[in-house]
Amino acid sequence: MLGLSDFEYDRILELLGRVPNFLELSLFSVMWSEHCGYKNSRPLLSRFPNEGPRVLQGPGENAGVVEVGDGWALAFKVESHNHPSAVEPYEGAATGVGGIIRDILAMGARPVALLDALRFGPLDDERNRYLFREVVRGIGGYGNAVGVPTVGGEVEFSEAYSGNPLVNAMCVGLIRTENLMRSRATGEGNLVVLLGSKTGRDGIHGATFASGELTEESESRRSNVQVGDPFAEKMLIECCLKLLEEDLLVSLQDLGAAGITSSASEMAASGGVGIDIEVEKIPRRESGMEPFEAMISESQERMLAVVEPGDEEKVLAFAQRYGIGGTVVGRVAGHGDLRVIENGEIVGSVSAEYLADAPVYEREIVRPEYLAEVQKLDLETIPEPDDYNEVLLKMLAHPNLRSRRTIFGQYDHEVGTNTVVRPGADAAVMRIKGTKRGFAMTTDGRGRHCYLDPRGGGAATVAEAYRNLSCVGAEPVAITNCLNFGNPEKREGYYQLAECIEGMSEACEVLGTPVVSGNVSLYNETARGPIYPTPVVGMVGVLEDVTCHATPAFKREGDMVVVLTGTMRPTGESPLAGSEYLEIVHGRVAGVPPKPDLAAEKRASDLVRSMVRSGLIDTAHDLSGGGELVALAEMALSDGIGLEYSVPEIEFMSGHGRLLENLLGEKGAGFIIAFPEERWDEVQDALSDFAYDNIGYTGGERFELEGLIDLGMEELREAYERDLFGVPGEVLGGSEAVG
Amino acid sequence: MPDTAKPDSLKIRVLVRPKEGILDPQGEAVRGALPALGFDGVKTVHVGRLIEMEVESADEVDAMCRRLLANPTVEEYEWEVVS
Amino acid sequence: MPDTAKPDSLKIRVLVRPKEGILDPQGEAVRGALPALGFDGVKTVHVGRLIEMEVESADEVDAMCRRLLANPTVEEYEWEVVS
Amino acid sequence: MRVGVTVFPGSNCDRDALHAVKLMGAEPVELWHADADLKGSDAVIVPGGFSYGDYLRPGAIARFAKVMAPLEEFAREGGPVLGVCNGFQVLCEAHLLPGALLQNTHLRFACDRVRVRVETADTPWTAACERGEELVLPVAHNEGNYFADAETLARLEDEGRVVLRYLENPNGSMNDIAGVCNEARNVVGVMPHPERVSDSALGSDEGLKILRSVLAGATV
Ligand SMILES: Nc1ncnc2c1ncn2[C@@H]1O[C@H](COP(=O)(O)OP(=O)(O)O)[C@@H](O)[C@H]1O
Ligand SMILES: [Mg+2]
Repeated sequence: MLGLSDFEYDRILELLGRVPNFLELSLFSVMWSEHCGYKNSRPLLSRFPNEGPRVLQGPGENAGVVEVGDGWALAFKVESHNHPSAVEPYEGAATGVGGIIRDILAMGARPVALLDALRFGPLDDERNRYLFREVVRGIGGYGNAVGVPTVGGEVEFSEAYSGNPLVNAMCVGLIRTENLMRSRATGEGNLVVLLGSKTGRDGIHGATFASGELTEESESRRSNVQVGDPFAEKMLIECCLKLLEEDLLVSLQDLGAAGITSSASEMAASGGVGIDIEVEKIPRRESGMEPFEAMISESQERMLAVVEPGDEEKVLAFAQRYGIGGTVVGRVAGHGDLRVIENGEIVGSVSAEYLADAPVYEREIVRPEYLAEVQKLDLETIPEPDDYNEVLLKMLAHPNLRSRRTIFGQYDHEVGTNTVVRPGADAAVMRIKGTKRGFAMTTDGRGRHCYLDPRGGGAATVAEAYRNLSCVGAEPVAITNCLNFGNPEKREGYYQLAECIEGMSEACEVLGTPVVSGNVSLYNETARGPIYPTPVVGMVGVLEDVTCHATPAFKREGDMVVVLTGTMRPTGESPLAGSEYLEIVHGRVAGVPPKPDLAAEKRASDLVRSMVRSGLIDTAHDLSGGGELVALAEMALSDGIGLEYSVPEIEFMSGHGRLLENLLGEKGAGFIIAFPEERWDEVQDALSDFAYDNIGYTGGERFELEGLIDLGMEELREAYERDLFGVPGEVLGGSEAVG
Repeated sequence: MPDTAKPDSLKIRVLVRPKEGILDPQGEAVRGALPALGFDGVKTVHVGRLIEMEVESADEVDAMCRRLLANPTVEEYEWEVVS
Repeated sequence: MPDTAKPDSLKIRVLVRPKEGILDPQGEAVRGALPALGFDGVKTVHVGRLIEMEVESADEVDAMCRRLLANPTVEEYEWEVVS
Repeated sequence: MRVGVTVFPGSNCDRDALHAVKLMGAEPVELWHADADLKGSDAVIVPGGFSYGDYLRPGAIARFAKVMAPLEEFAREGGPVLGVCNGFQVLCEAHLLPGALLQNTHLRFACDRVRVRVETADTPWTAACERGEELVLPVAHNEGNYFADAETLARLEDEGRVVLRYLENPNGSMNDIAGVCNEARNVVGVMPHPERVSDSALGSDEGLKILRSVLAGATV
């Protein structure tokens, strides 16, 4: 009933010692959903390390917070909006952006950057194209209007996401450390003020919806659809920041999944107090709404604030100035309950603690059978390609590797005038006005890798984010994450979740990047089966001097190009296993990708970062999808400067280093750097005993790898810059609109 | 009706509007702004889309509305032959 | 008409469309997309705006259209009382 | 010199413009939409963003805001006014500039850097540029496709009132127009964002050429 199991219902009876009424049951239903209650993931999440010298706020609040220096801190978090986006992609994505912005705002921070991590089924399917196009439009439509730049993200296409796209949005906010806000409600008699838009019936039971598998029936549950209003959000942001500046708020909380119910009960539970909500005072958009509907509606663009009696006039006056709603809807009470009062009569009352304390399911971790099957890979069946020109062009044109310009070109990535490194690099870099400092951020996910080897993939995801930040010269500080998985009640789903978390945790420990916030999205399954297990990592880092940064683009003709070859550890695993090459050229997803050597990852990243920070190099890129060959092409394509590259002898030799494996394998811990030749001595000193191949020079109109590849830059560009959305299409609305 | 009088095309008008209960931010914002602009006495505003087409036959108009012109998840539509 | 029968609000429908000769990329895109969906025989498509309001009196509707709801440089409008 | 920056509900480049005004060496003044007061500004920037959510049409609602009355007065009296992006749209809607900005022909939001040519130095906002000079400026808009009827367009060209022209047209605008001025030449609207390239810390300060032009005018 209402998504609660018999066991859960019995537990409620036991806790209350009586039969709950429908309203009370609704409160439990939303709060004990996976989305709000983390029933399946909580025991696993406790594995994540979450302490570090710069951590000001770890998990448990609306967002994690880390210290940057000079009195500044960053609040950041990533969240999923997968299910809503599968049903209504434009609004699903838009409201996902709106929701994560409010999480950051609730910390008292000004939202200053957005990133989007997206996954769809292959683009040869019309529905997938539609979802992709509309999700990107939705993110742009909301982010652009609300005035927060979208500075980065990622996108991947695989059959595993057909019908179940992943739409994860991350927001980063800036705040003075002394102004940090928490959501804890305190002070009996304080007033609870609802700010923002009116409440409608939208998103009733959205949290329970997000906690089940996608079925035809759920796709027709249209009443779940919420529509975003970025204009209202913009005014809500400015109003809340003003109220904080005027010191008028005791605490602040966003209204997300489960609406007022979750905001109020969480505020109450963490403050150890109760809250009375006078439900008839909640401003409605629709008539005839029942108290339970008003309590659990997920109408967007609303925040809940606690203010001291006497301040409410001022607060409401500011709300009016900013053109948003503001209504006193309740007060903080001493009784510890979330109490719903309608016209003076108590219509529901439940201990806030009970609501916050969803039952926890621990399951057995059993290795699923599919792994042995997919991990089989006979390299003998993968011959050396006849024509590397063709292979490279094919790979660059593939949607998984192609330029993302047609995506981020639809996002305003500069509003706010803080964006130092724009999308297209390994990580975005922003400055903090009035200081020398900056910060960098990236999102990364490796679904295929996690599918083939959940633990290794989890670790590799964190390592990749770490490399990306190091490339731009940032010191990685902490991560947020969104765990996108299938059904945890099934053996496979639970194993993948547990193992990915283990791998991520190991990497976070070695790399020194604790987990400070996150979100879980389970039940990502369709009739075709589960998605790839896809933990998405959002990592932030700090630059002490923002002018010392690097990007992948070749910057001058005649620069020397050096490949840091990462681990040459003879692990026996082929770097072709699970690679883009294997999938794009051979249509295979198989093998065990090399387990990340975390110590080596750290050493290589730290080395590159120190060279960037000292100003020795301004060009750096890590090896990831498509390996060395694709990385080199990306560097040349960034600013249109060609390359003459002689494939080192060693790469022709056999042993571990088949040519193919070296050029297209995905080994991890690898980087490519470029610098003016006169710095070679200095660079050599810095590299000291680090393994590298010194391989070529930038310049000219061609991309040449001696004896292997000879392509004009135009040809490369034509493949790489192809529009991901095909022919620009109509944008009216219908679900079959083609792109 | 003799063949010669048969119009070789029909003019169709489609009206698409936000479904009942679905938030209409445009309409809300316009209504909210009106008094300050000096327009009083407007109680509700809804903003939708108008699509006008010339078609050879009206047979497929409804399917077009459903599949392309309106987004049935959040919008409703009506259409008529205007000439 | 006795006072009691006076409706306390009028429903107004405003149609706004691109002026003749003004580029209508949305309309063009829709027309271009139709054949791929199997809809043939659509000759022209134009996309405009539909505004529906409840007002106390219709006196100011034309002024609102002229000054706010349509941009006379590129759009034309028509309006009617629907009930 | 005091340079006012209007703030409408939904403006989102207002803070950037205020910051750029500081960098150009003038005193920034915030002009709240609901106050019919330019607070002694010597020049006014109408910044970019999504005033009133761009609902209905970009700029359609903002033009009725209270601050617009004194702004129109100021413009009629020859005061320098610069509309950037949404500000350009607002000025067109307010009939302070001719024409209209339609949706980009490719129907997508366009955020990019584009090359533009300064077509006239004879406005308070291009006085510090050379005619024919090329600048690389950011654009970020969904409705930047400039339209004017044939007659208006011919007049704009004849009278040298096309202020900036795209060398690579990002939105389908007529005659590659990126910016125009009014007949008296004191009101200028441009789609590209000079305030976003006003700080060398972000890699370019080419936009300052445009913003600083107005300082030169003030000393005359
Ligand atoms: N969905 C997206 N939204 C915004 N920017 C994106 C998106 N996808 C990719 N990008 C940008 O394109 C660049 C390349 O992305 P990606 O190939 O994922 O980088 P990496 O391999 O270094 O993680 C990055 O700067 C990234 O931020
Ligand atoms: Mg990278």
